[in-house]
Amino acid sequence: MKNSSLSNKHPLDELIRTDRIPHIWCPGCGVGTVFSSFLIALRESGIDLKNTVVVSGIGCSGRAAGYVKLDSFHTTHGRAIPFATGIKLANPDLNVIVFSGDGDLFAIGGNHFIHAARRNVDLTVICVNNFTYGMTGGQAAATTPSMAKTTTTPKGNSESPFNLPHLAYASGATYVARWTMLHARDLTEAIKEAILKRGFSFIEALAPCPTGYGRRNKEQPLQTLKIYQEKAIIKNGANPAEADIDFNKGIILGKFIDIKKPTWLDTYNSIYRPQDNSDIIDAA
Amino acid sequence: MKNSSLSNKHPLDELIRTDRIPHIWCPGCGVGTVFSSFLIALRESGIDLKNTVVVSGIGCSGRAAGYVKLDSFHTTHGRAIPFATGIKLANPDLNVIVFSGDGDLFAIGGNHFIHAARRNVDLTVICVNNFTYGMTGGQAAATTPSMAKTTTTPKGNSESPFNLPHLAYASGATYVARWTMLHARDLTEAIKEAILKRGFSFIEALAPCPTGYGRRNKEQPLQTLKIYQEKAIIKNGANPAEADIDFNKGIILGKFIDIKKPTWLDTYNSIYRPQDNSDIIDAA
Amino acid sequence: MSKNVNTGEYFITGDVACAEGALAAGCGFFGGYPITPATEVAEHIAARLPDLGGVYIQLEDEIAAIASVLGASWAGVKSMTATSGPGFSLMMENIGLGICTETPCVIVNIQRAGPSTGLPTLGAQGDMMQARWGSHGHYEIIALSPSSPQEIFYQTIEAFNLSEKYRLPVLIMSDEAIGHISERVIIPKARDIKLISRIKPKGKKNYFKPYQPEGHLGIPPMADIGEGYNLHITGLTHDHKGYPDMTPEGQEEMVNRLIKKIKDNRDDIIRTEDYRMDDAEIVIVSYGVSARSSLAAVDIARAQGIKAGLFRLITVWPFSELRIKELAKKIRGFVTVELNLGQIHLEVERAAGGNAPAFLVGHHGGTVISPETIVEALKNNF
Amino acid sequence: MSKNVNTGEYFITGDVACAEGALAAGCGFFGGYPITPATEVAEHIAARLPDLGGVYIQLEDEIAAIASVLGASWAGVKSMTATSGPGFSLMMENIGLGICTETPCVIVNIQRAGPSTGLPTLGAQGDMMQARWGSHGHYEIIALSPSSPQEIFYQTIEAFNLSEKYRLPVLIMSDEAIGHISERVIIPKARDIKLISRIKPKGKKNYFKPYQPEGHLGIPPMADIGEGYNLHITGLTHDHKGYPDMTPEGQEEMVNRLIKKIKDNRDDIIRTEDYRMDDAEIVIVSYGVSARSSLAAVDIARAQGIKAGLFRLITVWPFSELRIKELAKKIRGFVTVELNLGQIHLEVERAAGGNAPAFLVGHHGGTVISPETIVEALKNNF
Amino acid sequence: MQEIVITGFGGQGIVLTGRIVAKAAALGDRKQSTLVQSYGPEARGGACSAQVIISDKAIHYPYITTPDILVCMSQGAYDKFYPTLRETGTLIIDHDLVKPKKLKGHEVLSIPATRIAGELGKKMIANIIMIGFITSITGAISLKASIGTVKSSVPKGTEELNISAFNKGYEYGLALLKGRKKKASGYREAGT
Amino acid sequence: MQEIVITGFGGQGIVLTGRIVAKAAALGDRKQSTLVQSYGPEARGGACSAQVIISDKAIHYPYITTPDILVCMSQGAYDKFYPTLRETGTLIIDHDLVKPKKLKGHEVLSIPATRIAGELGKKMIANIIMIGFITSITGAISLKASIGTVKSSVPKGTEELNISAFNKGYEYGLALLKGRKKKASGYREAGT
Amino acid sequence: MRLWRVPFDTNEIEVSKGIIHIIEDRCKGCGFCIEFCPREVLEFSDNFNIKGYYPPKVVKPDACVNCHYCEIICPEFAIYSIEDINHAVNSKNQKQDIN
Amino acid sequence: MRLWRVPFDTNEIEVSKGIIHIIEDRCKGCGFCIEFCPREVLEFSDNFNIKGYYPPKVVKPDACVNCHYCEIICPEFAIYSIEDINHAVNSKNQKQDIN
Ligand SMILES: Cc1ncc(C[n+]2csc(CCOP(=O)(O)OP(=O)(O)O)c2C)c(N)n1
Ligand SMILES: Cc1ncc(C[n+]2csc(CCOP(=O)(O)OP(=O)(O)O)c2C)c(N)n1
Ligand code: SF4
Ligand code: SF4
Ligand code: SF4
Ligand code: SF4
Ligand code: SF4
Ligand code: SF4
Ligand SMILES: [Mg+2]
Ligand SMILES: [Mg+2]
Repeated sequence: MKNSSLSNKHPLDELIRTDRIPHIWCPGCGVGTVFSSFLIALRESGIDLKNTVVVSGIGCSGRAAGYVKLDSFHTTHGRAIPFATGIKLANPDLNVIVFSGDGDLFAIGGNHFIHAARRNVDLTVICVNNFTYGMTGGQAAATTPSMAKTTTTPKGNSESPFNLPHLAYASGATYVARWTMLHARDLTEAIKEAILKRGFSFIEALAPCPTGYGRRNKEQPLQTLKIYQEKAIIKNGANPAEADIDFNKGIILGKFIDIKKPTWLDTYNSIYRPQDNSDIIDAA
Repeated sequence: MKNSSLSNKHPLDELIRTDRIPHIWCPGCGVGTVFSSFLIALRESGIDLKNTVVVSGIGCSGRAAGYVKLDSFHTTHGRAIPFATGIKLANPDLNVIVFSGDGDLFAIGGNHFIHAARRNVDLTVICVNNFTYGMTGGQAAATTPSMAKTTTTPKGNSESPFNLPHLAYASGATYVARWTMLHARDLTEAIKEAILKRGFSFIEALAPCPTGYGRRNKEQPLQTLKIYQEKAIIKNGANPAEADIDFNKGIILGKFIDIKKPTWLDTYNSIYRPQDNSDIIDAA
Repeated sequence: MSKNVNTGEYFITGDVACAEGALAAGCGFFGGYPITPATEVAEHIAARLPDLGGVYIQLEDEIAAIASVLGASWAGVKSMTATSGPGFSLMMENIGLGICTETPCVIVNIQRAGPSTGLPTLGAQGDMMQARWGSHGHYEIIALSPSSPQEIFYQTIEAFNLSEKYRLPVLIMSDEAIGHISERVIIPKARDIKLISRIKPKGKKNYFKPYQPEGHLGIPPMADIGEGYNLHITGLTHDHKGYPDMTPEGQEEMVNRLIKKIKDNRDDIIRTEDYRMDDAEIVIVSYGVSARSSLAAVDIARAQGIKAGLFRLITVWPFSELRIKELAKKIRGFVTVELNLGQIHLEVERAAGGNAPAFLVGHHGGTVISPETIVEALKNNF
Repeated sequence: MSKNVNTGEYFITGDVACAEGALAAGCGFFGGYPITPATEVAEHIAARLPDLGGVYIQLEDEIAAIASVLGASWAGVKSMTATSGPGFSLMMENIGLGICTETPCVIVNIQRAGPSTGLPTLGAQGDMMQARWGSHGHYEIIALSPSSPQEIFYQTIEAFNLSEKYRLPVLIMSDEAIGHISERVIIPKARDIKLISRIKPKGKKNYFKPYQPEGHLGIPPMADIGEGYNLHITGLTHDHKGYPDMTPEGQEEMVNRLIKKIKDNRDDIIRTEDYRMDDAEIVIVSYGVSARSSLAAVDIARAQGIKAGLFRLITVWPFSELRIKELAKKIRGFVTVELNLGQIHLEVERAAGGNAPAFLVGHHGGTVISPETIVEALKNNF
Repeated sequence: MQEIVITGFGGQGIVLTGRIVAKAAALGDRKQSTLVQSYGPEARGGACSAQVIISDKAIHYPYITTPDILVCMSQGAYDKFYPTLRETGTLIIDHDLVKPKKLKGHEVLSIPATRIAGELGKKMIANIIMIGFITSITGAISLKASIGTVKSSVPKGTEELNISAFNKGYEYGLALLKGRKKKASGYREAGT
Repeated sequence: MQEIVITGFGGQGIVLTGRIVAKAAALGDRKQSTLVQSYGPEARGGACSAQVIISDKAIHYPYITTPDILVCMSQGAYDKFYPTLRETGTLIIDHDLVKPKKLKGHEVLSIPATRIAGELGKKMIANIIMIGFITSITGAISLKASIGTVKSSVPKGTEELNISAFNKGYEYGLALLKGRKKKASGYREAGT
Repeated sequence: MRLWRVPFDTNEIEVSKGIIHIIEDRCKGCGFCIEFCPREVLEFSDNFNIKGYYPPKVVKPDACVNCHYCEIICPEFAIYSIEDINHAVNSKNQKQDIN
Repeated sequence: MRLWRVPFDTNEIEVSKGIIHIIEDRCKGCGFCIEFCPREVLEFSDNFNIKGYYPPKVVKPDACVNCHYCEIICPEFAIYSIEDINHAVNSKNQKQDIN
């Protein structure tokens, strides 16, 4: 059988802590796919990986930091962004990427997100939105669709979810995109763009959590992916205010925002040490 | 002199803890004016004041809770909104109003704001935006204009401020308006509307802080008011995304958002105890 | 109301029993945020509370959770939250607000092994000193520690009662082992459960001082929002009116009151249990899951001729200082058994005051101390 | 680098001296959030740091502030924050992360009177036990307490040195009085300031274990981000590789290491000062601003024929247990003087172990204890 | 006192199995019982176990180091837990999922629970079959308590299916016991 | 040791006054000195005071209960602090802002500092005038140290104005002293 | 002190006449009422109050149109107007008054 | 199991030929690769791996166009394709292959 073979070494292995594989993600979980897209994007971006650091909060998605073979930090719940901000401002040569979950980044961590976006700290934030708190067993999150069943909303979620791209935009993010893990190629491209973007960039990656979310809402992982496929409406440049996720009408995907703005450090340097940094400011 | 007289009793005295007057606000501070507008709005709204409660966080603006002669709470820095949420959900008959500062509501308290807006908890949030942390002596806030001087940005603020109405809108607020304290009548009207509004309503009231902010930026209080007068552009219904505050080009004021949406409790009741609450849901 | 009380016999976990206790106590508001191993308390309440007319809301974080609980309490509703170490740490500032404003509520900490994220699914008793000292400033607190699902059911009721009676946040310092063990729990009839509610003010509304101590316990009656008292409540140092009083004298008056109401009423607050203590020469001091192992150890030790007894702390804070002082004078020594490296042990040692030696059987957490380990320690030290 | 050190003579507040100490220590990152009475530390740093190539950033809250400080430290930069009670409470969870991940940094608490918002502009020493126990789980900490602007300058340098040497967040537990008093401060020449930096790893990058203890102190060398070590750092219980190890054994190994590195090196860490202790029969134990009053009290008492001495804690945590134990055997008694209602006093009492009585001169906060009050207490108790 | 450890991997319903056994003892047989569960280091999947103690007296320490009865529903679990089984203990396995190794003289009581469940059309029901088997084989809980607890513990509408699964397991156990007795007496005969 | 309390309301530069006095003593006269300040309960405005201790020996307890020198720049401050002044103490007031009441035998040393400042065209400078006055009247700090510290403590470009204000206060003090001496000697003369 | 003079509240004037009441000792002298009265009714007084501030005084009593603007904008609850029922004016009179 | 069959990645196909490599013991049997391979190259294998999951097996080796989609979507780093340099195909061949 010359066109297939068993193997021991995957092309991404150089970027993975293989001594920690298998990872904890459940069969059918989408986090692994987003993570895989992220690793490919990292590789393809051509950035200096020695100077690249991945920061996660707490959650299933937040475990990503433990599997990527780069400098990587698994911090406290919700605090990946300020931790990453400290890293970036202390050593601007580093590429700083936050990889975490929707609960981590937008429930407990929401304030840090909007402030980092406002400041335009040069971070790339990748949010795996699985619509729930996977790690703790599937409670309602700030992203859980209305009426969805979770362990804390046994008859359905009475709240409405955030529109994350809209929030990111209103807060000042300079790059905002949304894809599903099924759109792995677009997602990879978007992550690559975001990594190379100078400024605060945000990518929302929709992904199934069969264990915490799918099970209670009668969705097998492959069914979820089917919904992603059938309901996806790709609308690059869409107004984030209109980029809702509606599993019946449609899930708007695409790159919504990509603007130029000096980063926090650019402005800080230009005001507080104009002599030293003229070149950096130009680059903004 | 029949057309003027000295007096001891002000028409708002019934709403004020006169035993705590004079209040701590500096001469020329705008908080007192916003507070006065708020009291007039309270009175004019016709709501049952016995069932009305005012919740503040910490800050000069947050001292308002200590002067209004209603049930009133001066909580911890940033936590007025969740405290108020607890009150409202525990006793839905109460009118719950949050009166606090920009630092309190949008720096440390930003996450609570966006989540309460998302949930559409039936609260009225009045934010005195004086562009700084007045209480602690005038540090840069999340609302401080770029390049403004503060004690922590001695050469100018290197960050950009939030556009609060945009943030409120992106988070799900059902009523959003911005006025200055100089536009005291519009402000009063807006607060009245917001109080009567069923749903999460937000009012940003611009006000001078001569001690913390004006002094360092060479603005006497009356000069600040003059800027408010000259640069005001009233644009009801403006897109919040475009409602920037630009002290050179213009300060967009007006009512930006006024939409109908069931409140948190409406939806909770309709899902979790549909029998009991049909009337409440109708009212939404 | 009796719908609140799920009278009957169950085989349930400590977390679920805690939730049932809360409901039986009349809890009408739960502000939650999920965290292992406390999540099941919230989940059970979320399912049950709406039918009872109450509200479960999951907040954006633990800070919002505790803040909402304080607000709900002032709205006249018995309120609670449940968390574990990381969330407990985040609540510290607002626990202080609850103390300072004398707000009744219940905070459950199902302890897991720390520090930091530690071992989320494995238990410990490492937050005991944090329970006492975790918020800034000097204050007193009440903390209970249950040793079984049946007990957490009752203690949750007791915690509500104490919080309403003494007007402060009361802590249930449980642990993963008790939170997750399943055992038979008997829920009695509603009429057999004694509930206490805050004392309501009498007299003229206009002259009401929300912090004027009253009665033999010295607790101010509590008016709720909407009752017409025009309350002003602040976390600043305040006088009896509730108004800020920014003087050392005001500070002294207020802090004294907060401390005295607990210290002076220790006898009413503290609950402990003696096991084979009558002729005990070696006294094990323990609480929570460790007290179960200790109890087993006492039996084993006795069987081997060692005169051991167990002094079990049901109320951990305030600490049973006087009893330890008394015991110290007549016994050979103490052994504190706890799932940390010596926290309550410090208090035992201090209270023993050199009159009897105090040893520790501690552990880093992530497991439960076995009776054999304890017996071993008894033998080695005495 | 010498631009960092503002060599010269100044008349400045403790807050400003603290900031100058930090700069002299090579602090390159300050993550701040304003709070009375610590704000001036941030304000001074904000003005000075950019010129020195560092970054001052004001975060959205104290949680973000401490998180950013931890991140910056891993980026290889000496980092700090400064706050007071309410902010300190909020930092607790992430102080635990710093402990667990062994991240060097300095946290300054200019204490004000609590609990809760309390008296924002008035001082106290009410957060001393919180400093020790405020984060969940069991751990050890280092906390210093300066008694003057000159001393806070040096202690801030010392705090950075200790944090780099022992790899943990080091606390400066000062108070409003010291933060706001102005006195002469002499800033020495840069070459006269001894700085310590984290030990860097040697050997192959691929096999580096970030938590493998090394050297006689048992501290793992620290690689910074970007040095090619592919670090993985987590607040979960972890092994020497830094990988999660979710077992009681992993827990024991890790927690033991965190605790032993402090306990075993107490002699190197603890700094104290004796004043007229040689023949002292009554020993005052104090720290911070209270130690100033105590020193004055010793002089007054001596003048009245009372053989008093002052044992001043410069390092408050770890506590000078052994010294107190020793002293207890030969003196008439202890008096702890502190601006709270007995926190370090508990430790004194415990360590005295009944060999000498221990009394407290405490206060609710909002002022400073006067020497006369202390002398009075000496007379009344002895 | 009986100390029972039930093991397998996440998703097999191990904890529910333990819960039903312990609950049957406590509420049905009116004994004392405790249930504690533990998961492996991973959030989910991986090894998983339930520890049940049944006793006539109060149970203080609810953890089991050397079980009287060990039920293994996966090879990993067997490998990990078998060494802890008492010398006098009872070993129960799922016939198809576990290949007993390094036996220290224990008789292997095996039932193809998962295969039978597959035949009943619902793989997920293997644990109920196992409960039936445990009930008949060990006698740790009474038939009445066990069957009653199964009934009240499964989702409404699935009672019938579950009871028939239970019965399959129970009868398989009875048959095995019979065979064993025969065998045992046979051996004895041979021996004498 | 000299214990000086300077009082007034927020905005008068009370703390700066204290700072200059204390700093002059510490860095100019090379003595020991401490400065602590306190504000009233309000965030700003209201009563405000600076406590300065100057000594040849180390100062441990930097708080003053009974000052040797009390400077009052507002009536409220006078009312609050005058009762604390030592019997042997020196009372200094702004002539127009304070009307001394209930005097317990202290001589009132007054200067219309605010008025003079107004004449100099800058009301804010009254405190510098007061420093000059304190310097000459009390001798707590040397002229050289005081004037040097004023110079280094005021904004660049305003040195001249401030020094002339200082001088006004200083000379006013000298004149007063002279008058007092005369008066004193006059009395003595009369007495003998 | 006076910075500009565009009657800020012109389009909101109620056509009636007011009597101004001033609680002098509450005033902190910010000048808001003086500056923004659409009718220039107020000026700073010459005497300071117990707090040391200069409160407003009424200099053109007849010009007051009872618009309450001074009342709303005052941060100190120190000034308010009450309709002078004896001097009802209609809009015509009002206009003449101003000119 | 198969739910639908719209080649999801059709418009992204690289026109080359791939050899599929499977690290069987890493697979958790989610079926993503099988379901979304645009060429139906894969099927579930009949044997489970050490973890008890059924990994994919290659059933149409010649159809693989080396698009790497299976590689990106696999959450377990368990499958990847490598260009078969000996079997370069052009787009025409490719299309015929499919039909
Ligand atoms: C302070 C704190 N609160 C709560 C938790 C418990 N916790 C761990 S992960 C998590 C939710 C994670 O959700 P998300 O970020 O969406 O990640 P997912 O697991 O869904 O990938 C929570 C609440 C915690 N670890 N720390
Ligand atoms: C947890 C905590 N951090 C910091 C502070 C200090 N603090 C008090 S008020 C304040 C800022 C208030 O700013 P804002 O809300 O804008 O009110 P303003 O004073 O400007 O009206 C701060 C930082 C505090 N009280 N608590
Ligand atoms: S619980 Fe959900 S998010 Fe977590 S690993 Fe499993 S499927 Fe993925
Ligand atoms: S400091 Fe600013 S906000 Fe505070 S009272 Fe003064 S002027 Fe108003
Ligand atoms: S009411 Fe006040 S603002 Fe209006 S005209 Fe009269 S004085 Fe002027
Ligand atoms: S607005 Fe009020 S405080 Fe200001 S000057 Fe007028 S009366 Fe005085
Ligand atoms: S590379 Fe993978 S997905 Fe693409 S055709 Fe080949 S087997 Fe299918
Ligand atoms: S995508 Fe990966 S884990 Fe899923 S079935 Fe294919 S090879 Fe296995
Ligand atoms: Mg999630
Ligand atoms: Mg503000």
